[in-house]
Amino acid sequence: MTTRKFIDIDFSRIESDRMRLNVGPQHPSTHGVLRLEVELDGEVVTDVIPHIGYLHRCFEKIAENVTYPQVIPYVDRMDYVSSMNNELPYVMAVEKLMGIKVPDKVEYIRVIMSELNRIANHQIAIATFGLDAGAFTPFLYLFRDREYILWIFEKASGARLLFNYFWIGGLANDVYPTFKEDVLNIVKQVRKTNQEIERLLIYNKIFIDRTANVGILPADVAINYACSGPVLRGSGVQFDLRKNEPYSIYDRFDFEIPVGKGEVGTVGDSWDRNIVRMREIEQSCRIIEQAVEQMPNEGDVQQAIPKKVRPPKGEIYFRCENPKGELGFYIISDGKDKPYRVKARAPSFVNLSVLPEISRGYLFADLIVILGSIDIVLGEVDR
Amino acid sequence: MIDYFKSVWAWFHTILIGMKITFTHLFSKKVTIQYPNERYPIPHNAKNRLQLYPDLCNGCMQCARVCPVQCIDVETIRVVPTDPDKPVMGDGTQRKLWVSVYDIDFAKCCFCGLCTTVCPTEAIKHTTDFEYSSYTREGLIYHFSAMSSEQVEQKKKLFEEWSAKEKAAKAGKVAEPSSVEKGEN
Amino acid sequence: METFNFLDKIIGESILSAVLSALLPLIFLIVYALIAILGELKISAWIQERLGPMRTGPYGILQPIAEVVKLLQKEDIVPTNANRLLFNLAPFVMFTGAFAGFAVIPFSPAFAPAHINLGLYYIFAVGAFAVIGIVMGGWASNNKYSLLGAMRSASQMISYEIPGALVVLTAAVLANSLDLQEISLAQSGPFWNWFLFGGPGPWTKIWVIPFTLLLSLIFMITSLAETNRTPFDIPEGESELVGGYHTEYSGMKFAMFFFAEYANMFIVASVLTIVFLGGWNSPFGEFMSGYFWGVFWFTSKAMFIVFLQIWLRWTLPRVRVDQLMFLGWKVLLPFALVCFIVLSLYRILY
Amino acid sequence: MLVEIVFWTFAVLIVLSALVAVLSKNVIYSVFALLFTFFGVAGIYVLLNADFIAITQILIYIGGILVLLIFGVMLTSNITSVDIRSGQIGVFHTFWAGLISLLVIAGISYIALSTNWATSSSHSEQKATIETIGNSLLTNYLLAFESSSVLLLIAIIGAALIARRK
Repeated sequence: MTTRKFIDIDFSRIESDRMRLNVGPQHPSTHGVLRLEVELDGEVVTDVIPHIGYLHRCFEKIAENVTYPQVIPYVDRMDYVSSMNNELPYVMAVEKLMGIKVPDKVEYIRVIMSELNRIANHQIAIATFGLDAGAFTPFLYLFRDREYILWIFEKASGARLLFNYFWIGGLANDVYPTFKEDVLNIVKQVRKTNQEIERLLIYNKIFIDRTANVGILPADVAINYACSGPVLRGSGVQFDLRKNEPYSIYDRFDFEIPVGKGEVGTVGDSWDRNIVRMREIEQSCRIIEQAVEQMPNEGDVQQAIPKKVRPPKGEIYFRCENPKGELGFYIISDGKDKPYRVKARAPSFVNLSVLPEISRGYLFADLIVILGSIDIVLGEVDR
Repeated sequence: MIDYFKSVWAWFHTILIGMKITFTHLFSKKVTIQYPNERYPIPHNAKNRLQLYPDLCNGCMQCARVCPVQCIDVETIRVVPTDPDKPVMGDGTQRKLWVSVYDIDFAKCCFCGLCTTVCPTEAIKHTTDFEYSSYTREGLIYHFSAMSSEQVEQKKKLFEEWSAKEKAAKAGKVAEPSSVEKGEN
Repeated sequence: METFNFLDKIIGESILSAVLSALLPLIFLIVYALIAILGELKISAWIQERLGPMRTGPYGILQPIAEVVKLLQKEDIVPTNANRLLFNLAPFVMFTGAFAGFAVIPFSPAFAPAHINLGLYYIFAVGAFAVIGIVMGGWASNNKYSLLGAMRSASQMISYEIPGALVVLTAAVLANSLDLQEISLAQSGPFWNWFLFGGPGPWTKIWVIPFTLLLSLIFMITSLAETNRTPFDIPEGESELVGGYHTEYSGMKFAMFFFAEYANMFIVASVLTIVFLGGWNSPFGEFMSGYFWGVFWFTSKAMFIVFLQIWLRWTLPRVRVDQLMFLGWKVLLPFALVCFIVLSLYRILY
Repeated sequence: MLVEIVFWTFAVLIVLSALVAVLSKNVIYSVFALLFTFFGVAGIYVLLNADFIAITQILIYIGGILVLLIFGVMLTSNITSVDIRSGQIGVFHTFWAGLISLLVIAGISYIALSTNWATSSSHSEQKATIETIGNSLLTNYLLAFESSSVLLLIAIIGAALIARRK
């Protein structure tokens, strides 16, 4: 596997000092407290070493010391921009372990919420990606829309970011009466903004020049590094757990899996990873529209919530398609009310590991763009 | 050569498109507001600062137990039959426990709302108040107990007297009077 | 229209008039910078559907003053391992260069602080001080981000001086002078006499208009690059280099860099105004023209260019170093050369 | 009177900054001292009514050569700690250095004194030096002008060739 050399010069021939640059933990575009130790030859990146752990909160150890329902608030705090999606695999894993069948209405609300949160997450990803490339205005347009989505979450769950809304066997509370109209309005607004962002940012020639052919991740490398989510699909691999391994009620909806096609550059470049997110927003809108249409109005969202969450002895690995990739929870139960072990397979962490591989040989400015295109959240990387 | 001119044209063209979009936004309605003067409505079920209604709290400690971050600190004193107050709770039932300490540390609170759902008497509730920042960490510890320190002392004394009496009665009933009295445990 | 310095007329040619001539642009610069900062804040806010500063004064119009006051009282920090002398000197060099450019700008037929016959050339020359100031500050900060920013900045500004110089050369050919007052005078009359529209001449000049338009566009782009504005703000590219060459600066020294940037913005805007938009000439010929109206037309044209710069900044992403060089050397330079040759021919033919 | 003050200011500036440039142990200071030397020289040119040369001095020397020097110095690591003085200075070295310096000074002084300078009696404004320069460059001094441009072209091609060679 070869990485593209930025200039056709054999750098080893020229005697020069390499510069070691510390990017982060406090830096405008490390998306949190990531520290990158970058080795630069002039402005060409020769090596990147990500240092993580500045936000480590011992999620897995804490999870062993609290009861099953109490883990949910901690799960929220892993990928704090898509908390609903984090809760889903955890509660579904425990439900599966306990053999609980949740009512249809709960499933629909869960899907709608997850997809809304997927939109919100992708909006942040695209916005900060644009910001990394230097475009400030699209960032605020997308954040404005994300705010509208958060209002729905706040009205439904009472919290804007860390919801604790999906409970084992149900939901914390039912949605409010005008929920459906609100969601449909949001979908309309999201579509409108998406078109605008496409014209303002995505197909802007400067932006294309900055991101296309930068950080090319070939499909085989992506699979070898166990990348998932838009990072994998950007490389042209059509793999989406919602389709390939349908969980919840995703088999009831009609949607497509957008993949990177190398429209303006090579398959698997930063632009492709980004456009996959753009297209996924559109697909999420479709899912939401179908879900809102099919969602039953009647039904008690709390009827299946068990009195005591005490799964039988056993273990389970359950994975869901998160906005950032495959989030899986491996839970071992020893029959007590506290899990014996909870292991989270965090997509950001796995995706971050591919960064050094795809950023060697590019300019320093490209490194920032590549990092933005991977879309990591340090809360999930460090847990 | 054609590619070169095409890309130069694309540069120019897409920049103009972007400028058009930003120009239309220049005159569009602004979405931000003047925060302390104007506010967005907060839904009534918003999970913000917790509020305890002490006359409803029966001291069952479920909230303290369910809290994932242990930010609630509850201490109770048993209500003795000899208590002159004959305390009654908010819903009219007889109070069994005095809640002498009910502290919530909002520096720790994670606003998950679990305490409000387990509370059998709905004594603890989330409010819509989110502006309670403090200069000190101590300022974020809220003391919700309605009892004054003298009251607590008095109730404790009552309970000690009562329990000593009970113990003595028990001891006298079961066997010979024990030589050493246990002070406290 | 006759050009002169009204201060010389009033108090005679003396040291006093020279000092006053130097002082007037300084006052103008400060007032302009405050307005431009407010403009930047407000326009960026409106573009992004925000309100912008609203607290200081009605609709926040006093915000720039508050910002300057804030910067004035901030602690003046010099990093421990920085080269103290050069670190402190850099903002002054930068500001000197920016302010020196104001010396020749003709605000009105009746006022140019120093009326020299090489004005255009001079403005280009003092632009070099900005490079030195940035490199000095970037190196002295003893910060790798600053060093990278300074290096980028120096290469960028030197590269873009070449297409810029070609444009200026073409303008000199068109106006037959490097004197800014004479260039303005050459475009007197209604707006179709501006060099943006081919300069004065019969209607047959119509075929050069695309070239002059292209030329002004090229100058607009190079001016953005020379003032380190988006999309060419890679020396201070926030997402990569934190703050570039001024990462370590704070307080008043940062403010001087800031003022220098805004001053440079105005200088390139005024060069564009003088060379292509007729300088202090009224767009309506004799209507609303005169010594006093000159100031109005000149500043409003230049401020429009500044607005364009701000507008572009909040629209576009940032280009990369190599793309910047590509744009400068392989796009702007050939186009500028073609325009130069065509317009020289035009000049010879007519 | 004013002209004298300005002249002496610039003269002192040139000499002092040149001394710093020569005597400073820190290369960076030497380079930045050159900034003031060049600037002062430009000022002197202005006083001599050679405004075109003055501005060219700023553009070429400050904007071009100085930036190049700074680049070279900055991109070399640990430049500030390099001792740029040569090692042993013996009598022999001093003698030859002094002799050559004296000869150079004598030569320059002789040329300066013996040249018939074209002096202008007044400091009146000389209109459009650039026209005169342009005309003489393309008439009287055409050969020198063209040959120097050919030289520069060769230099550019050579630089490109070296930079591109694998």
